[in-house]
Amino acid sequence: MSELLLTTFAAVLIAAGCLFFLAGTIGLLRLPDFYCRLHATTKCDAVGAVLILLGVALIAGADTQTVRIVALIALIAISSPTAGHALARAGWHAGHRPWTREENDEPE
Amino acid sequence: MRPISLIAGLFGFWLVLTAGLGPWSVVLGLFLAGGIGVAAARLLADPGDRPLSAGELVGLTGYMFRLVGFILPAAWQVVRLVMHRRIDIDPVVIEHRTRLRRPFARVALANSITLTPGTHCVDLDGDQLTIHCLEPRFAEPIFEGILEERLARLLEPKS
Amino acid sequence: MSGLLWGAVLFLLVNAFACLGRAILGPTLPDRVTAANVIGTKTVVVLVLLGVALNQVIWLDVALVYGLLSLTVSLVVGRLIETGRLKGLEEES
Amino acid sequence: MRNALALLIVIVLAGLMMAGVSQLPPPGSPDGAVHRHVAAHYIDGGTEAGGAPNLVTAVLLNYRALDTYGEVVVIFAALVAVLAVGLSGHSRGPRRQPDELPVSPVVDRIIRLLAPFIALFALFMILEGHVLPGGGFQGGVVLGALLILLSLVLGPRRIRRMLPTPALFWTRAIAPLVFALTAIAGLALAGWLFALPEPAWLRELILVGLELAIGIGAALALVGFYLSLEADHHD
Repeated sequence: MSELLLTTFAAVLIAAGCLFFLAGTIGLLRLPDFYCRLHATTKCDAVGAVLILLGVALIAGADTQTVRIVALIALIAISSPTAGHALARAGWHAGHRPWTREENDEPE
Repeated sequence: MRPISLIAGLFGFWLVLTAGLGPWSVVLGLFLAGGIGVAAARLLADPGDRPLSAGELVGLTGYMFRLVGFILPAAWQVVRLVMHRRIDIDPVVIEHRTRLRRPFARVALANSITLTPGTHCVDLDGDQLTIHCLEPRFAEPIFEGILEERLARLLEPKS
Repeated sequence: MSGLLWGAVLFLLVNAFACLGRAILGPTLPDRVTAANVIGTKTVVVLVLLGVALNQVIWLDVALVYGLLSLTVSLVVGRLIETGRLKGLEEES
Repeated sequence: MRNALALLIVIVLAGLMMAGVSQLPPPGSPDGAVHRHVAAHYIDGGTEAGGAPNLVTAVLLNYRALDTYGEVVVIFAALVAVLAVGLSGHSRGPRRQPDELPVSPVVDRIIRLLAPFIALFALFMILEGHVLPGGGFQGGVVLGALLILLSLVLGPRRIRRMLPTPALFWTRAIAPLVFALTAIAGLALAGWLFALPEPAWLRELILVGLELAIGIGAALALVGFYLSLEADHHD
């Protein structure tokens, strides 16, 4: 019984992670400029990846696999905002001007 | 990190990686962790900052868990935003002067801002943060300084 | 249960190909690198899912390697763009 | 015109490859020739004859050592080619002042925090690579990535000083050199290329040496690519 409960919970986590990844993808394709796209991808990737990895760790159970998954979660939690910041700063110093509503009344 | 806690952390990581590979790899791990720890202390020490202690690292981990309360709404907000037929945003770039003095605390603040709803840290120069906001109202929590308060308590004890 | 893992793998692969669209459209180099970074994260997750579904611990090590490389690429290309060694804003012909 | 020609060549080559692939027995089918003869032999005697506790490593570094040698040479040749192109660009490129813009403090501090763990992970992949399948190359790539990240924090100049040019010149070639030495030593001592000597611990030591050579070679190839790109307009 508790096995079933665990699997269901893992399935919910993985499905939620997939939803966030999908939002990140749509955001990457639809949002008007580079900075806005980074908003979508950084948050959704971090949350989506961590949720899916947690779900997978539940399925794998206590194992050498699980500790590696925990290491990966730590890596993603640290690296995702750092990479997002590095790219935003690169665009900023290369002179990329942010999209604003006044200049472009029609989004997309 | 301080050399002692760094070496301990590295050795723990080694044990995790090699789980079940025999006694020689434990000896090798001790040797490597010690070597890397000493080299990192000489080569990678932050010139303008004292190294993080083990207690501060534990505190930061706890801080990240509490940050989930901000990150999940942030991701959910993106989900709702991109599913709309017409994307309704009004991006602005704001400047914010942080009162945190420790470089690592500022870095932690920058990364927290990147993960909280509607804000993304573009630049950090001294105490000056440049932040891209999807809408002006998302900047308010940053000016209120909840995250700064928590980080100051963790990393800058009044002594 | 393994059907769940395979379904997630398929879903993420479709997503990754959609992200490839942004890498192709650009219009600027930072956009393309962002797309590459997102695809990298998805690849890491796919490797973990496959590693658990096929019971291959080594794939998780590969996922760690891939995650580290993906981070390195973002940081290094970001640095090359911001110091002007790679031209970030020119629309390529 | 040239693009059309290139496209045509690619299509023809891809067609040939697909035709070849379609002739292969379905993967995993138990009655393919590979599975009936070769694989059975590897699995029976591979660990013992190969000298490596892991079967994949035994195949990679022993049965197929010549293939692996070829791959190592290809990577080395790619490095030489890039260095040649990069150096010619270097002499023509406009000289620029050293960076006015410091690296982002966020990137800097995060790399300082992660670097020791990345270093340990790279060494784990290289040194335990003969126990786990195929570690040397991945470990070397991680080591190279680590050196590149460190050059962001410490500046490329310090990384160059850590890897002085004459030493770098020879260690870049370490993987092909060590492989060639092993091959020739096997030929001289036992009569065929890549023969491994008798006591098991010596075999294992040689395999670790090969993994180390692959790892260091891969790391330096990666760093060489980056430093030549980095040096393009500058210094």
